[in-house]
Amino acid sequence: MKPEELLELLKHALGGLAKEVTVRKGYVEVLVDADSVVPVANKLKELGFDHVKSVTATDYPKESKIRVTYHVSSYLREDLAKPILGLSVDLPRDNPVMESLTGVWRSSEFQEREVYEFFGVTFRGHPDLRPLLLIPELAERRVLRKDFVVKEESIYEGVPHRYQ
Amino acid sequence: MVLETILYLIAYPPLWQVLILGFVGALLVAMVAIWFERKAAARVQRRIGPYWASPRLGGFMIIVADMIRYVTQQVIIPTTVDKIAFLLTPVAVLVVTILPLAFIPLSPHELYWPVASMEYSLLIALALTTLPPLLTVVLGWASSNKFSVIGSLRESYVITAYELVAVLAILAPAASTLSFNIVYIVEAQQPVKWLAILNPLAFLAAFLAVLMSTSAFPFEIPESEHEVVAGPYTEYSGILYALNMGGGYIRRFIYAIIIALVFLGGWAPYTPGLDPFTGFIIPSLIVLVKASIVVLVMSFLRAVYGRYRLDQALDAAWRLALPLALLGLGWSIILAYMNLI
Amino acid sequence: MDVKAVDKVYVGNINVAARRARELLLGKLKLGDVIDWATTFSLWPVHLLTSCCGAEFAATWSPRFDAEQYGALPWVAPRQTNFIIIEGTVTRKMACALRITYEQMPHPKFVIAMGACALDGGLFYNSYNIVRPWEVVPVDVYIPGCPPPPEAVARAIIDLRRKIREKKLASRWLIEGWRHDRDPVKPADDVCKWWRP
Amino acid sequence: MPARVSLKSLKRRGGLFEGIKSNIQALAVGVKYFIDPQRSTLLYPKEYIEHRPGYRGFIVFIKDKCISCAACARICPSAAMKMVRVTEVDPKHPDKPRQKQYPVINYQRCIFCGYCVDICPTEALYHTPFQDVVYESLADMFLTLEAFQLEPGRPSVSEGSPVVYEVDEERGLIKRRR
Repeated sequence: MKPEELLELLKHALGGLAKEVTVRKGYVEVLVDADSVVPVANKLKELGFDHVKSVTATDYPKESKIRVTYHVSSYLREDLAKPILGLSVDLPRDNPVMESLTGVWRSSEFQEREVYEFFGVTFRGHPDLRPLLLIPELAERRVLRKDFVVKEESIYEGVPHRYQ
Repeated sequence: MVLETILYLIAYPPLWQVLILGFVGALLVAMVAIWFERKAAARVQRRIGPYWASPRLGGFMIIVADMIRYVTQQVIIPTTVDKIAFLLTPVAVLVVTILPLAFIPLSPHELYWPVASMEYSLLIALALTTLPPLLTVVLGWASSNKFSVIGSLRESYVITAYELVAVLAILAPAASTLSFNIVYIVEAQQPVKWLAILNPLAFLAAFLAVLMSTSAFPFEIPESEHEVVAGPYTEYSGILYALNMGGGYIRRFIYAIIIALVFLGGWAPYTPGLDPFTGFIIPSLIVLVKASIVVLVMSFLRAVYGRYRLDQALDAAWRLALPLALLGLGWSIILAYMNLI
Repeated sequence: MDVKAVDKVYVGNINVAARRARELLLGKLKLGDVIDWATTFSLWPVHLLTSCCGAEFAATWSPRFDAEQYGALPWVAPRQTNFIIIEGTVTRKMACALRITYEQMPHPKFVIAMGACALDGGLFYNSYNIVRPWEVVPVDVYIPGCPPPPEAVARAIIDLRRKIREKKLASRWLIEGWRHDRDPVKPADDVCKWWRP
Repeated sequence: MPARVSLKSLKRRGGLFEGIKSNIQALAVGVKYFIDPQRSTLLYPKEYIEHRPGYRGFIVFIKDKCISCAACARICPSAAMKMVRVTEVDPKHPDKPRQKQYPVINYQRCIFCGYCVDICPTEALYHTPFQDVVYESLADMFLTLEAFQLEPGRPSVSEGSPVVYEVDEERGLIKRRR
C-alpha cells in the first residue's frame, strides 16, 4: 500500500477524531489531541495496526510543547507494514500528561517508561511507571530535554598539571 | 582379631585397585578427556586450542594449571546455603561415582579380582551408577539458588528419561548370554563375537543413554550455560566445583568401562594367562584402552553437535532411545534363542 | 595457657597450625611459583558484555586470534572464574552489576578494562550516565582503542600473565589473605545506592 | 476488521531416514575437519600481523612541522587532544622567549578515528600501523609532548615475526609469513 492510499484510508476511517493527517516523504503522520488519543489508537488497531515499533518524544522549548510520537506497524497485514505511520500528540511542556496506550498496544509499555524518564511525560493508566534505564535521581533531571546542559571541555582545559 | 580384620581390610586387593584405578587412573582419564574435548573442538573449528603452557605436549599442561588454580582458589560459601549438605555432597558424589569400580572385574581370575566369580556383578555395578545423579539433585537443592534448583529439576527429568534406557540397553547382553556375570559375558564374546557388532541397536541406545545421563556435550542440559547459569553447580567455587566437574568425567569413564566390557568384548581377542602379567595387567590395559576410546569418541561429539533443548532431549529419550533399547533387548533375546552367542 | 604456648602447634591452636603450614608450603617449597604459573595459564574471563567491545572480545576467541591458546576460556558464571574483562561503556546501572559480578568471584581475581569507554568515557566523556570503571573495581591492565583490536586483547592477557608472575599476585593472596593494592575506590553502597532487591 | 492472531503448526522435517542421514553428514564434516583442520590461527606472541599502510594505529607528532593551529584539538570528537603552552627560545633571538602551543594526546579517550591526522594542514601527525600496546597505569596513557613525538614501543616486534593475511579462493583466509 502506498502512503497516499494509506492517507485516504486513514482520513476515511478516523473522520473528525484526528486533528491533522499529513503525508511527507513517505511518512504518514496522524496528529491528535491529548483527549482523543485512545479512541484513535483503538481505530488504528481495528484497521490492523497491531504493535508499536517505537515511542519517542521531541522537545520544542520555543513553542513550549512536547510531541510524543508512536510509530505503529503491523505484523499480520504486509501491505500495512510497508509505509511508516506516526501517531503524534502535542502536550504542554510544563505539565505533560497523557493517557497511556498500554491498554491498546501492550508493546508500548517499556518505551513509555523510557519517555517518562527522559522527558518527564506522565502516562495515566500505565501499569508500572518507573525509570527504566537511568538511576532514579538522574531520571528526575529529565536529561533529554533541551534545557539540560551537557558540559563541554575546551581544548586547553583538562590537561592535569602532573602531565604538563 | 580386630587387628587382623583391619589388616585384611587394608590389604584387600579390590580396595587397592579401586583406589589406584578409581582415583589416579580415573583422574588421568578425566584430564585427558577434558584436554581432548577442548583440543578436538578447536581442531574442528580451525583453531589451535590450548597451546602456550606446553607447546610440545599440545597444551596438556593447561588442564593441570586449571586444576591447580581450582585447588588453590578461594572457596565461597554463601550464607543462604545448607552448609553441611553444600560441603559434603561434592565429596559424596565423587565417592559414590567411584564405587561401581569395586564390582567391575577387569580380568577373569579370582586371584586378582575377587568379584570375578560373583554372579549379578553387572546388575550391582549398574545399580550403583544410577546413584550420583540423585546426589546432583541434592547439590542443587543445598545451594538454595533458583538457577541451581532449576538445574536440579532438569537433572531429575533427565534421570527419569535416560537411566531406564541405559539400564535396559546395558542389560541386553545379559539377556543374550543368560548371565549377569561380567566375566561370563566377556568370555562369551571371545574372540570377535562382540555384541556391538551382533547387536548394534542396543549398543547405540546404550551410547546415547550414557551421553545423556552423564550430561555429555550434545545433551548438556542440567548445566546449560545460556539458560541456567551453571545449573546445579552455580554456587560452587574452587575445589568444590573441581570435584563436581571431575565427577562427571569419571562417571562417564566408568560407564565406558562397562560398555567396553559388555559390548566391545572386554579383553576379547586376547586370552588371559595365569601369571600377574598376562592374567592381570594386559587384560586390564586392553579394557582401559577400549574404554578410553569410547570416552574420547564421546568427547569428540562436542565439536559436532549443538546442545539440545530439554524438550527435544526428552522427546528423543521417550520416542527414539527407549524403543531402540527395547528393540535391542528383543534382538538379544533372539540371539540367545538362536544360539548365536 | 601461658603466652609462649600460644605460638606452639602442639597446644592445639588451629590458626597457628594453619599459618605454619602455609609458611612451610609457600615459603620453602616454592609452591607459590607453581600457583602463580597455574593461575597465569588459567585465566577464565567472565562474559560481562556492556557495549560494542563485545564484538572484538568475540573476535579474540574466534579461529583467527584464538585466545584459548593462552588457556583463557570464556565462562558464564562468576563463581568458577577468576578474571573479568570490562567490555566497554559502564553506565550507572551497569556499574552496580559490574561490582556485584566482581564481588561474586573468588580470590585471586583480576580485571582488564577494554576500550576508551572503560578508561575515561571515550566519546561519552561528558555524559551524565557514565561511570569510570576504575572507580568501581580495581583494574590491572588498560587497553586503549575504540574498540581495541583482538591482538591488543591478546597482548593484555600476556601482559597480565607477566604481571602475575613478576609480582606473585596469586600466591601473595594465599599468604596475605587480601591484596592491599586492590582496594576499590568507591564503597559498594555508593555504587549500588539506587538498587533495592 | 480487528487483527486476529492465528497459530501455525510446523510440520516435522523429514523422517527417521532423514534424521539418520543428517547426523551422519554432520559427523562426517566433523571428522573431515578433525583430520585436516586448515587452520589460520595467529600464534600471537611468536607472530604478529603486519598491517598495511593506512591502518589507523597510534598517532605520532612531528614538532617541526606543527604550526600551532589547534585544528586537531578542535576536531577531536572525544576531546582527547589538548593544547599545551610551551615557552620556546628562538636561537636567532635568544632574549625574546616565545609562547607556543603544541598538541598532546590522551590515550584514555582517543578513539583512533584519525580526524586529527586528516585535518592537519602540514601533515604534522601520522598513524603508526599498529595498536597492540597496553598500559598498566592511567598516568602512562596521557602522553607528554616528548613522548608524543616518539613512536610507542611495540613489544610484539621484539618477540615475534611478521605475518600477513590473504584471502584464498578455495581455502578462505590464509596466513602467510613474510
